[in-house]
Amino acid sequence: MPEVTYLEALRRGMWEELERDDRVFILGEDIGVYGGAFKVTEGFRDHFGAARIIDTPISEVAIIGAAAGAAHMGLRPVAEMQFMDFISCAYDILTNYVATARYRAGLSTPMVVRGPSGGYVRGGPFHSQIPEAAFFHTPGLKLVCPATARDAKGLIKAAIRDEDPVIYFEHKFLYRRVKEDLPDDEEIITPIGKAMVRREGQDLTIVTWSAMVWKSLAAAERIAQEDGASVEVLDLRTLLPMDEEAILSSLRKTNKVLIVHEDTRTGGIAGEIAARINERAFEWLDGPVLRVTAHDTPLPYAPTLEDFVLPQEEDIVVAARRLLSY
Amino acid sequence: MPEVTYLEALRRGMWEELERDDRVFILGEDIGVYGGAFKVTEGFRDHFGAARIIDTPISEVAIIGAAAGAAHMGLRPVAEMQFMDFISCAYDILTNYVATARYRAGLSTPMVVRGPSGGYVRGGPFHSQIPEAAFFHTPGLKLVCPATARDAKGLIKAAIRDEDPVIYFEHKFLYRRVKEDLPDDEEIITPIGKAMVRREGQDLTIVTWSAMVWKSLAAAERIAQEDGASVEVLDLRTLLPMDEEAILSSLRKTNKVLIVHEDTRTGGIAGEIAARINERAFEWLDGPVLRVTAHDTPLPYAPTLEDFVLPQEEDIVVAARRLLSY
Amino acid sequence: MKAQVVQVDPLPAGLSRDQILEVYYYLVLTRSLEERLVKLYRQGKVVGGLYRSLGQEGESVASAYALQPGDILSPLIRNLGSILVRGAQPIDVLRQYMAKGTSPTVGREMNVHFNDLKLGYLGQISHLGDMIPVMAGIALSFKLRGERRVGMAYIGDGGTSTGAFHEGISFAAAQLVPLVIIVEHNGWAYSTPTSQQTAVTSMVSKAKAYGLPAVTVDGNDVLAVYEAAKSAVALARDGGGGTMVEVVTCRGGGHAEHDDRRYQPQEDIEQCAENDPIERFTERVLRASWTNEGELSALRDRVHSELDEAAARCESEAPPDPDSALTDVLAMPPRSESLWFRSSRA
Amino acid sequence: MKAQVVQVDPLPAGLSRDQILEVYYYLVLTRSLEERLVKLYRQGKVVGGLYRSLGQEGESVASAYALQPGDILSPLIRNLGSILVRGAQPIDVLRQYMAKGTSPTVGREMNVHFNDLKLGYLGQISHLGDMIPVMAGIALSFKLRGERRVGMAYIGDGGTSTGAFHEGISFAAAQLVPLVIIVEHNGWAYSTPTSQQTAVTSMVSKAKAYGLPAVTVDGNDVLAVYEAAKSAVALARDGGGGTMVEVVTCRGGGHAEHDDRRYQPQEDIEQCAENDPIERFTERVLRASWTNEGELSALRDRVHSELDEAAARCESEAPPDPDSALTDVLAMPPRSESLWFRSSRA
Ligand SMILES: Cc1ncc(C[n+]2csc(CCOP(=O)(O)OP(=O)(O)O)c2C)c(N)n1
Ligand SMILES: Cc1ncc(C[n+]2csc(CCOP(=O)(O)OP(=O)(O)O)c2C)c(N)n1
Ligand SMILES: [Mg+2]
Ligand SMILES: [Mg+2]
Repeated sequence: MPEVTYLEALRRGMWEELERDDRVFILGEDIGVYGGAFKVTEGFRDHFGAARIIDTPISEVAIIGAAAGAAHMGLRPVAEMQFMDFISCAYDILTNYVATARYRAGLSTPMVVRGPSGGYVRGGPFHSQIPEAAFFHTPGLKLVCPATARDAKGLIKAAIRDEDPVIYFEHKFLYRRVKEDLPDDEEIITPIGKAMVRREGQDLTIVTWSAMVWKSLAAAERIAQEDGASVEVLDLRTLLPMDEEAILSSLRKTNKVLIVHEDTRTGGIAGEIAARINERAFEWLDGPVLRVTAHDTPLPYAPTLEDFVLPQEEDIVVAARRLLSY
Repeated sequence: MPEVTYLEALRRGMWEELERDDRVFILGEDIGVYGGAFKVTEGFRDHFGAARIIDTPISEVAIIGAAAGAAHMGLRPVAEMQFMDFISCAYDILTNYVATARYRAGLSTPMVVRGPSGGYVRGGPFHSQIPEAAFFHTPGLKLVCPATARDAKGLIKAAIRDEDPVIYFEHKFLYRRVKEDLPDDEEIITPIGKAMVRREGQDLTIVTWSAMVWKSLAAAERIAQEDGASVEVLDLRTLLPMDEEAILSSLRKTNKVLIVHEDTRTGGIAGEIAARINERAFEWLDGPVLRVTAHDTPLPYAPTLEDFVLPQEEDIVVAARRLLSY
Repeated sequence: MKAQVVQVDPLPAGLSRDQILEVYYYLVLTRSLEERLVKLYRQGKVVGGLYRSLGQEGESVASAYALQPGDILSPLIRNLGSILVRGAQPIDVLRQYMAKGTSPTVGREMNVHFNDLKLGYLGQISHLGDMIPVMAGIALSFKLRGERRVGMAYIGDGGTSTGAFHEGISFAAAQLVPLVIIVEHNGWAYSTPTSQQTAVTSMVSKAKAYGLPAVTVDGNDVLAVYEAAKSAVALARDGGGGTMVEVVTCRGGGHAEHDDRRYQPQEDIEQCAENDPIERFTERVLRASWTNEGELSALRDRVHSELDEAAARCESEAPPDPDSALTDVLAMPPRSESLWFRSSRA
Repeated sequence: MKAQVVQVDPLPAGLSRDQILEVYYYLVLTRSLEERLVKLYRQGKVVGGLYRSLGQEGESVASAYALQPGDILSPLIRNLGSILVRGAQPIDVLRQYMAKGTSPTVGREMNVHFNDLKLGYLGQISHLGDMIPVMAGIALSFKLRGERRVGMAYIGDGGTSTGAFHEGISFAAAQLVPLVIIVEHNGWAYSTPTSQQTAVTSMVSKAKAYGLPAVTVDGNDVLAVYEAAKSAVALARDGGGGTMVEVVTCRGGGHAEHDDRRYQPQEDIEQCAENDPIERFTERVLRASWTNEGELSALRDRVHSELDEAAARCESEAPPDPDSALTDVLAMPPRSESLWFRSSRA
């Protein structure tokens, strides 16, 4: 079985859906002849034609608005943001039009908005964002964030087939760094709304997603080696709707939860998870729900600064140890 | 001393700052001749002239971007959104440009974005929003949300004098419903970043802000009457930066916290407060941190639906009683 | 009685006599329905505000009348006439305004914010400009599927200042999709005159930025609007791409019923009153003898009895069930849970 | 040696000989600085990507050269020449690219994303279009204070598709603020040709939508760009409002150094190579005998020694202190706390 990168898995997932369902099409900036800034759609235009792989103007509002209109008419658009940082330009139409269309007016809007997000790549403040929190607060959207090559493929396929608008956050740091054996003959679909335990443990649960899954696994391994404690790592995979049951059942086993996310701290998604645990399982807690997150700053460019602002494996180890000491 | 409404207090606060400091000017849609959709700037244009009370095109990005540029040059713009629901159109420039200007480039951007927000007025999904959470997650912004006429005046004056960009959420339900005696001769400034105890209590702390302060006070009164329990009501007044000390010291007294906000639940600001309490004062908790919030839907138009989706006094009573029972 | 020779003009714009009567019917229906709403509003039976298309019924009805089954338009607040032409029922409009549980949005949205894609209209959201990109996408789907269908989107002079308008129309033009843009130039955006909205005096100059063909017509001349819209629609249907049609009109009332129009010059108000599209149309069809007063009054009677019935029925209907608020946030799950502090009371 | 009569053309566009030499200096400085950066990039000393203005140095330098002290411009990625003219120091550009602690943004931002409002330039953010409303606000402040200052903003052919561009330029035109917009029409937006970006072939047609005067010039003719910019700036300074100046140019390289330009037709690439603004300018000034090869090579030597020194100095400088990342998120408090799991280690 061939080793497939996260990026290649995403690519194949879209390719398969384009082959399977002729309602599916992709639109975005430089995705056609050029194959996209990260070559995610390399070769798509030659194979599927310019009518299904559409190069657009630099107009994020038009890209997402047009995707919504086409989705109302029964098509299955996949809108690419060249960098997810630019989705902010379409914040209004995504949160006010797309997210509310079914509720307000009974409209069906099956569409995917996807693109590269995340830091650790020296991209500076505007090519490193993982703009998950603002949309996490928007009823009517689904949010997915694969950490593995298998889920990169499985979640894009599930997102394209979903009846609801889905924002798919791919992590550009993982594009070529994460590999996995993926059988060509197997149809891989990752169900939206289901978390997955990446490492079993008894003493502490780390709730995390996207690139932080890998840092958490490394931290868990170190703690096993150095402290002999066993840490469970739960990969949420979907942020909205959130797999609350998976979080609670892991908590009932370990009685301690550490949430790790890459995005900034104040108003980040960890807060919601902490609140839900409080409401649903307060009596199961042997210690406070703790968070490891980025510092509350724009993401600076210089390596020394970016490394300082973003969460690192060592931070997770420090926080886990404090929680284990309860 | 004359009774002054929340709206009139806000109006006077801006008027005084325009008189005091000729760097201050206001721009927005229909604020000039018409005096604004809610008449907040009634009479301003006649007194201060069209150069300082500027009617703009329907261009929220331009309004906020232009305010930022003028602020860089030393002016003190106050940008009005006709309804705060429309601030979403300027989400990109506010979060990526305005909020990061000082951090990225050492630019000073003293500006205020203000406008009517909030529900309970049968405004439907796009004239009722209180879009606080998305900006709460943005480092570089300050967020204020007055509940009283005194703070409506004191916070707008403080916001205009602040060196940082401030978003000022006024609550349209309170505009004419809340009144207070405000001496004309007293200069009223409400410090940004300071919460205020609106009602002393021993058994439970309600952390809240804006219109929910009044529902919380009514609920606290009912609980005092019917249950003989004493509930403390803490009005945050500023959401960013948050007065964590005020929350923690009240908690250390009552050992129980209920957070009440009008905005939708998932990803709402209550989550952050719950997380901080966990981190800083877990051992002080005699019960879970609970939340009363709106349901996770767009805000519907019909009175029966709006009343169902939004938090009501009775909800606060029910939640407080559950927490008191711990 | 003195005998006289009746001089009948040739029928205009390829319209039949029946069609002319049908246009008249929709003009009267639009205005009468709004007059009902004003009554209900004054009686406090309308939830929230009331927005009228007084003086703009002509361009709304005439532009929509140029469409065919399968086409889709997106109205704005002043395009009640457009959706009535597409088949929206007056009683549903009343239900929307009165927030009834029987309304097309089950009480979730207001006034003309509702849709029927089969009949061919898509309700807008309040955020001005956003419907242009959405309609560009609907027109794109027509193009991608090779369907001979057309989209039509309305935008006000003020709405053309939004970034969403720009991105949507620019995208539509670059993709050559069949989308006709009707710019309603009524001289005002709420209290803001066009002169403060933009440095251009004519909206068609905006079309130049997108390489779109554009025409300006007297928006209160029903037949002129119909002809302009009809050829724009034909061009789009034949794969020629979109057109901007600027209808120069005037707002017969305030921005909404609560607006006292203090900012509007008196002559502006008077000129508009003297330039009523329905009166002009009536006068024209009678002068040309395409119909007669008897037929017209019969149509007016029909409208009023239809509205009497609709209003009576609507008023007796119930508001939506509170907890219906929890359905259809998503397709899956179809229903959200009620928050615990509620359930514990239910 | 054969004697010959030297024929000296009259000096162009009110420029003095010294100014012509100064323009040449900035042209050479811009190109040479970027060539240094390419070397450093290949040596892995540049953090992140490298974007060049190759082929567009002429329009950048010439447009900025039309400004005066007190004026403010906002550059894009291809306007290195513009900020050098405004007084930005080459070493600061190197520091930005190498993310040094000594850089104007203390390592927080990249390349030309930095400002000096005293010298008169405001660094952009990546989100295209956003600087137009911001510059409209800066120009508005000039107007409100009655200062005779001018703003200048650059936008690419692709950037004109953004809603922010539309709202900003429309607002600036409606308010008649002194803002000159330079549209750099280089035919490409990354891999997207103008033909897919918009249905218009010339950017000046976009100005019509805003009632702005507009002119198109050969962007690789330094003196033509200077003259066009100069009169636009003069008009703005005299209260006549903004102008759009379309500079028709070409991108001498890929979108960035990593871009293999596979999508670009070969003749397109060759034509651009043959249309080098610096070569054309050099040829012109020599032919007119405004200067001579000796003076020019002296200037080139000066540039290279300045850059040798700057590069040597910059390379030896340190990166920013990690915890300097926590200052200046807000004016008050001036420093944010380090998160507990860090402090506990410090
Ligand atoms: C993005 C946005 N900003 C502000 C508003 C508030 N608003 C509603 S209608 C209106 C005026 C619209 O004027 P115009 O587009 O000319 O339409 P008209 O009312 O004249 O038919 C404004 C400012 C809005 N709905 N959307
Ligand atoms: C809002 C936004 N969307 C997408 C991008 C990604 N992007 C960066 S440069 C670029 C192409 C710009 O083309 P143009 O404006 O013509 O400038 P040029 O590169 O030709 O100088 C794109 C799409 C961006 N920076 N901002
Ligand atoms: Mg108008
Ligand atoms: Mg270009």
